[in-house]
Amino acid sequence: MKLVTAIIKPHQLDEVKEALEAYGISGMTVSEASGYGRQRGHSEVYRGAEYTVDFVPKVRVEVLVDDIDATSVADVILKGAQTGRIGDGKIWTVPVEDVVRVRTGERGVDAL
Amino acid sequence: MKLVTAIIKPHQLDEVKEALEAYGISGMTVSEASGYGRQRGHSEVYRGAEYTVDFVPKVRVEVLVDDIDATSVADVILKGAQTGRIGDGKIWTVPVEDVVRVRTGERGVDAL
Amino acid sequence: MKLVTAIIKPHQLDEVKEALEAYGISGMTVSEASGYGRQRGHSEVYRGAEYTVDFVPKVRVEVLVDDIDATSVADVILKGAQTGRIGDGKIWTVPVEDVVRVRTGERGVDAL
Amino acid sequence: MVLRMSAITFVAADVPFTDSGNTAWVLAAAALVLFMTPGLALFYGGMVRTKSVLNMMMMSFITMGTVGTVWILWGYSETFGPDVGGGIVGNPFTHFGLKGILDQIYGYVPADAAAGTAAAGGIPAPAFVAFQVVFAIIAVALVSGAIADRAKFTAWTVFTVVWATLVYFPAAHWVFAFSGYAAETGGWIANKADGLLFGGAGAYDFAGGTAIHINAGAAGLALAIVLGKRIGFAKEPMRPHNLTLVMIGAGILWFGWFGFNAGSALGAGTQAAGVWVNTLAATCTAMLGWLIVEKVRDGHPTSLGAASGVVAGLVAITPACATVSPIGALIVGLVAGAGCALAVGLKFRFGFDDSLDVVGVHLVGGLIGTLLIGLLATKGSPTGAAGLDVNEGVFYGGGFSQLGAQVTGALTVMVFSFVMTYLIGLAIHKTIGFRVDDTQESQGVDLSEHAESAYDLSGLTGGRFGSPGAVSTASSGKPAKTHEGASA
Amino acid sequence: MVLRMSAITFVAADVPFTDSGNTAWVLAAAALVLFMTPGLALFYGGMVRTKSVLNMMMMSFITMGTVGTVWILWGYSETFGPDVGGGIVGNPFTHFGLKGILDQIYGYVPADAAAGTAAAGGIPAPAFVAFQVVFAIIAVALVSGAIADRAKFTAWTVFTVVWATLVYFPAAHWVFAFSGYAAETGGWIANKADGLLFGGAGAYDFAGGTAIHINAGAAGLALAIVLGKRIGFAKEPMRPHNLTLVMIGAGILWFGWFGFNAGSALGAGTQAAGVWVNTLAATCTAMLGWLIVEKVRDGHPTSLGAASGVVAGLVAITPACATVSPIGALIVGLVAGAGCALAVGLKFRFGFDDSLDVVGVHLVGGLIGTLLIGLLATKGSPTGAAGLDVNEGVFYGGGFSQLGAQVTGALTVMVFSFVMTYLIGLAIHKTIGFRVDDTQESQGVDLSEHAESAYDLSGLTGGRFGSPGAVSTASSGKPAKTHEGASA
Amino acid sequence: MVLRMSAITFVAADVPFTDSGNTAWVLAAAALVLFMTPGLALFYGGMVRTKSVLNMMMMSFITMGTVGTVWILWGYSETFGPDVGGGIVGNPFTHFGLKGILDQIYGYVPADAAAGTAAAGGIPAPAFVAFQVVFAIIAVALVSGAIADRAKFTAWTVFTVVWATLVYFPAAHWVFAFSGYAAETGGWIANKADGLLFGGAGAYDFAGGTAIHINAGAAGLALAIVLGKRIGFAKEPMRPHNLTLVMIGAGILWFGWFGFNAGSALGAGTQAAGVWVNTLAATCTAMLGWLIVEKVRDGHPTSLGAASGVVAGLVAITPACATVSPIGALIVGLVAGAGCALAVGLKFRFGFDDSLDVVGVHLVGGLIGTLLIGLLATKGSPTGAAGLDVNEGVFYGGGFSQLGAQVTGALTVMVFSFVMTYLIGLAIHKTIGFRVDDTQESQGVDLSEHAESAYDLSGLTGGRFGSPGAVSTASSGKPAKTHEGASA
Ligand SMILES: Nc1ncnc2c1ncn2[C@@H]1O[C@H](COP(=O)(O)OP(=O)(O)O)[C@@H](O)[C@H]1O
Ligand SMILES: Nc1ncnc2c1ncn2[C@@H]1O[C@H](COP(=O)(O)OP(=O)(O)O)[C@@H](O)[C@H]1O
Ligand SMILES: Nc1ncnc2c1ncn2[C@@H]1O[C@H](COP(=O)(O)OP(=O)(O)O)[C@@H](O)[C@H]1O
Repeated sequence: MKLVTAIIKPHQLDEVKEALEAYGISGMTVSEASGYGRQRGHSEVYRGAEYTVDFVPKVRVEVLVDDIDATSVADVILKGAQTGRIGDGKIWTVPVEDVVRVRTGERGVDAL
Repeated sequence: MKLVTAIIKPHQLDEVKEALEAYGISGMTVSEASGYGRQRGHSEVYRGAEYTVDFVPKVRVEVLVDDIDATSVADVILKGAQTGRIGDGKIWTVPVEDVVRVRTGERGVDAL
Repeated sequence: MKLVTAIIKPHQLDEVKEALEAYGISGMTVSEASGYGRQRGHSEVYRGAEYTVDFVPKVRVEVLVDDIDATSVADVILKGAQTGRIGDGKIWTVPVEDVVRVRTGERGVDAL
Repeated sequence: MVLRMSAITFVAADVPFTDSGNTAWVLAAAALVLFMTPGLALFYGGMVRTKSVLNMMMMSFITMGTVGTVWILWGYSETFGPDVGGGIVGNPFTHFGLKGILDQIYGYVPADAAAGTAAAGGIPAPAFVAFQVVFAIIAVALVSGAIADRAKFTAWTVFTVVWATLVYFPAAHWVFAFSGYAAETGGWIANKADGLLFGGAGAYDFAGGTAIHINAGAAGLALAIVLGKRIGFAKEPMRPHNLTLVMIGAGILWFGWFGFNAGSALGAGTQAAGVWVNTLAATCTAMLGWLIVEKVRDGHPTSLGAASGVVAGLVAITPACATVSPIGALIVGLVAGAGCALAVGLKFRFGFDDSLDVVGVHLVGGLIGTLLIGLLATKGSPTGAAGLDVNEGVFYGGGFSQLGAQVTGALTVMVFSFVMTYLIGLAIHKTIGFRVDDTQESQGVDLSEHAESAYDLSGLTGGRFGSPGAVSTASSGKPAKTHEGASA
Repeated sequence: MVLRMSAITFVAADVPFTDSGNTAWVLAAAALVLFMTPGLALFYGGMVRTKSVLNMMMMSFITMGTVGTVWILWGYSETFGPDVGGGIVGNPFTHFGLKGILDQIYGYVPADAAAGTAAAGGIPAPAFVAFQVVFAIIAVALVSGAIADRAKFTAWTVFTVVWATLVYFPAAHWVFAFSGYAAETGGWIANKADGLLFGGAGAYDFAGGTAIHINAGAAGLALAIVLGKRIGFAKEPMRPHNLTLVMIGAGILWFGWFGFNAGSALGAGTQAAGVWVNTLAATCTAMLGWLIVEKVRDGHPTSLGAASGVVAGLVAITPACATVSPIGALIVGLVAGAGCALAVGLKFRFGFDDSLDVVGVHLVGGLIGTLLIGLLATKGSPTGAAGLDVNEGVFYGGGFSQLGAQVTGALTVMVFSFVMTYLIGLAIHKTIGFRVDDTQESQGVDLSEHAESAYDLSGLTGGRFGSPGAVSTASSGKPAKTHEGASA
Repeated sequence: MVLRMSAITFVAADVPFTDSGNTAWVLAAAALVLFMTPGLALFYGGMVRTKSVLNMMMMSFITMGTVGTVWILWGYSETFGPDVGGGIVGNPFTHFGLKGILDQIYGYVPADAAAGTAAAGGIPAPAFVAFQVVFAIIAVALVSGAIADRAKFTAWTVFTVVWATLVYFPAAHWVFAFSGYAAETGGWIANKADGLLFGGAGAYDFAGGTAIHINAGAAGLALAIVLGKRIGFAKEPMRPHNLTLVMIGAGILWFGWFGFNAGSALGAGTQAAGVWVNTLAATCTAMLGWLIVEKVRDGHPTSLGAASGVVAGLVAITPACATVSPIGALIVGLVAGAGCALAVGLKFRFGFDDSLDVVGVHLVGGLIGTLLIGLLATKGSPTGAAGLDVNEGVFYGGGFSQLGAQVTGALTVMVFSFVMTYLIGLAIHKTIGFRVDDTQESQGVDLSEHAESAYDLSGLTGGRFGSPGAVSTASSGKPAKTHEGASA
């Protein structure tokens, strides 16, 4: 099994979620993140003192998938997340040795 | 070494923590997450317009363990997190190539 | 490729970021976390009832790197994050099978 | 409470006239007291967990809606209408819908009255109605603190109407209805006269230590028992989710309370001014008293402690503000601050989940203030300074007569309120149910009772995760369940 | 609005004198109304998304700055100065900079006037100036709710000045300028006399249902159309980011509104007191009305609904508070609460993005209140109780004459406001642009317009991620762009 | 400050009488000013980082507790009691505990006094006590802004008592004690008479530009120097953690300030009303002034700038509100807004960490307002309109005499305050320590000083991570360290 992790623009989450569902993936875990990269942050000014905020709000999406789905899931996310503008983010895939569904204790592919 | 990651119900965090401690694990990292899966979200209504909140609050627990502990730690978490109701979450295990304790610079199993 | 993940003290983020930049890494993803370990939390008191807060605020830094950079990046983070006091955190490295840059669809090392 | 009057009234007239100064103060005071209930909503709302802050605030807000309506319909008449006998309760039908009082003036002095016996002068009756309705509202709203995090909103809504009618209006009649001010015969606790129950108690309660705070405190205890403890009480941490809200709420309460106490003089004169000062005095030392207890007992003075101390001091000085000296007020505050700081732990010892300490602050604080009058009442008080008689307390050589009156007033209201509230609470609980189910409680009453959540601060997309794309308007182009058309 | 006066004025004098009681109330009321605009800032601010809360609040705050300044320069004179003819508008130059009025006293009764015909007495002119400027400010600020999340701040700033001058001041003259009170000839809607446009309408609008709420509501609609919908309107969720702010805001608005309505009596007497009570009455039932609609339609009564109901009730009772009975006020509130709860959905049906429902609450609520006067006006009202004449409404057998006057007033203001605002909005939009670009809108107007973000609660290092080490003072030892030196 | 009086007093009497209208306004104004300190707590609290918001608010709250208590004990007497000689200070023992003043009436006109020389009439002494205590409280609380994020709470608590006694009460005596109003001889800055220090300055300071703002500003500077810079000052970002709190606070301050300034007329007449208008005028242009500086210098007008501009304008108009014209007030505001916006950068240049700009806003704003009186004082002001004499300023042809008086008052208070505060601060620092240690500062003073944290919004389980199961009540069934029993 694999864990596909994507760092995307918050605005694209909706599209990614729908794309994954369309593909047949119905489970995922999402969390807040901040990104640093080519996309620059912004400046804020308080009583004349300027603060540079380097990090940009991002969303992390994690999907556990069967080995054979890994590449296509990454592609599905790619399609949903792409806007073509700087800061679109990254997707990476990591090998997973074991998965358990907590409710039932099922293991492996059945647990997905 | 392995990294055991669990997505659990926030309410179970306490039990999971105690179970891990009882097992002898005394370090872990925890963060907020939102889950999407069989468990459904809820609806909110503001001035008559209804919003569906698809994601459900979850907690992510991460524990670095020695290879031989990986399965039993997953089991320990499983026991602490299980309520038997939909949305109990997932546990997965990923291989780790290197661990460093920042304070001392120790590496590998000593760093756990 | 590898994913280097570090759990560090929030106050050290700035130094870590600068150290990474100096080393030539210009992308990373950061998020909030809470840690549990040797470093103890604190107590709060509300109307005479005492609450123990076990978890300590931490920051998670994640950097995707080429295989050959993995160890040195961990070292760079180590140097930036180390204060020598309990609670400095952990760094671990996980193998990554695939990376995609969302904007361009580039894959592998080019996507870093 | 002593006869409320401004220091010296200098005009007597054959026709009732409005004293615009006294009226200006009463109108301003009424607005100040009205503001206290939103203040209470914040004070209480900040103390609960994120998942029930809206429900907590809504219990105060809906009380404004229901009790305000009921007051205009029958509450005013039940409280200040012609006594049905014995000083027990007013006739709720006489002034139903405020019938017949809109053009009345209260408290003027007919020209043939002896100069110098003047009463607080020239308040249009609706100003008095306004000032008293906001008392009724907050008295009921205070109770909600005892049942945080678990009450059914409709059950609470029903409770507010029933409790106001069966418990608050009678108690307010006993304590606030002065013979001759609005109706001829007033309540039996405030007055002393043949024909009143027990001949009347003649207790001093200037602004409502008994009718409001002991009453709400005892009711809170009863409801906390009826509803039972929250899941996880005394096991799980239930810390205040937003102390800045608590502090804003405390600030608003403090501000509004000057209307509450000094407005109770029903005029802008020496008595009102002295009451203002005493109200501040007690609050200051109560804050200090609470913080000293915390520093000694827990090691740290806290902001929740400061806010709580302020409220405890305000509660305790409420009955006493007109009949103690400024030094007396400093003492009342100190005792109340320290006493309530100690009292808020009782719930853990006795195992009742009075969630936001309505008992520890309002019942205990109300008792402290009401009873200390028996010791500290003096002619060197705002009432004495205004030239009115004061039956002095034990410490001023006045003997135990006033203390006896205070005990009578305090205990009667406490027992009456506890018993009645327990019965009303039980009746609601056994019929429509007063408590949400366990799942709803865990998930939070904001969601189950109001389909809302208080905060969405993430700033990602449209808000919290999961919101994206989730508005039900998405497919249809308009909100799925949205209302159809509008009137007018 | 009827002639504003306190119940009975008991002094007539050859020299103008100040009635300190009436003045005390007007000064307090003016402060209360001033407080409403920050309250509005919170009420509106809590309803938008995190990324535009500061901009939302700033639209209210800047209005205080610009309209307050302009009022003192020419606004007062344009509204209450000598009429230029027909009751259309005052002369903006006569009292430019408040020239010539600082020592005037309004509303006193010369000694030779017949006793009993007394008017609300003895208000120093600057107190009247104070009371009216805060009306002007909030009228303009209300409009901003229609264009949340997308307006250019400078464009809004320009708009406030132009709109106040071309729309609000004239409308306020029509409705609030009573012949003989400040200038000899007043506005054509409030008065009836030869020489006024159409002979004057003689409509009742005690505290501004037409000049303020219908005016702001119609203006909001026009601006919402000019600016167009937000990106994602009716598709993406745009839920309130902080309902505790909304509740604080509603509490402050409620509190301040007693100054708004009861202060409009310009004295502290029977009329003011009755208005106070009616204002509360309508708010209570409006909250209930809104919540009942929600319970029936959506399944849950919400806190946003309670807050909105309160505001809807306040809006509707504003014109009516002096001429309906307390029971009438309960009815006005109930109709307004339920009516506005239904009306806020209209924007989805008609597809205009009146973001915070200025139309649904202020236009609809203002119309409900203004028109219901035609049905419910009665001598059993605060005005009647104060001994003044009331032209009764349809339900009280008064026929349709007053209803006709109400319709005239309401429609004229509505049409005038919509047309004028549309033209002003368009002019600004075509020149400097009224809307930020799409990227700025997505990122949030707080950043693009103010270079700020509202919250930084993480508690990590210096705050939000990315802040660490990022202050531009880091290298140079002082903020890069910081100002140079100070004056004085 | 000129003699405070309402326009025309129409009653003279052989016995002192209460003017209920004037009293109503003073009581309301006192409540308004009291509300300012919680408002300040929010204004300051929102500006610091999450980890010290509670401590910031607590510094204001504890000041209410300590200074309120001390005022009643000896503060009133020290400020307004019989002068010990030269107009330097009152006798703190004469009215200890408010002894002997509860039934006094200030400012009435004996019947044999010449008509027309009437003073502001008929205020019960406790109303004056009430109005002045809230001034004392906020003056002290203002100072805390200079030492955000790092002060020991107990040290601050001690400081409030010592500073009030040694610095504020004397300065208030100089400026606020009018000969003949409460005691026979008043302070040397406000009055001019033989026997006063230097014969008296006769400076105008209507509501406390010198005694409050210059005083607090200079004290803030001294304390900032004593405590030293925060860790990371001018390197790490220290941005406001919650600007909505700042805006609420600014709104409350603005609202309350009408009590502060217009209440200082001690009556509800022409002077008070004119002061109200001037107070608004200056605030409006000060907001505009600050925002214009920001727009030009930084590119964006900010909400923090708007809030700061409002406060700067209020500070500057405080001394000047009664003696300048409305146009003059617009000018004072504009100068103050722009001037303070430039001045807040001084701390980076000179390297003192006046964390929340007490110097930049209160010292600079206070100086601007106090000195501009010397230029802008005119008979066309509220004081002139009330029929009282005004010594006109340079721009009105009055020459430099008033400017000289203003400079004397301003500089004396500034130097006195700086020196005294530096010594007091140092004494506390060297004994009990005024600053937390570095670890505590990094972790946040909320935790180290109060064992609390402000927010717990996550909504997960009982709150923040780590809380689950962590309540110390878990094992024992009751909170480990909880208090034992209660009193009463
Ligand atoms: N080396 C990296 N390791 C981890 N995350 C990265 C790395 N580089 C970029 N990211 C993440 O991807 C996001 C987008 O990267 P950025 O360089 O801004 O744009 P783009 O991917 O379009 O070139 C960043 O905000 C960050 O969260
Ligand atoms: N494929 C997946 N990848 C990542 N996380 C998942 C996946 N499926 C489920 N989850 C996580 O597990 C949680 C529980 O899953 P859910 O389907 O609701 O219940 P259950 O596991 O009991 O069947 C989800 O909220 C989500 O956080
Ligand atoms: N076994 C573990 N798995 C995951 N994270 C851990 C583990 N042990 C420690 N951590 C993380 O490292 C942080 C620091 O650990 P701690 O034991 O407090 O100090 P130190 O690393 O200096 O000995 C913890 O707060 C936690 O976030």
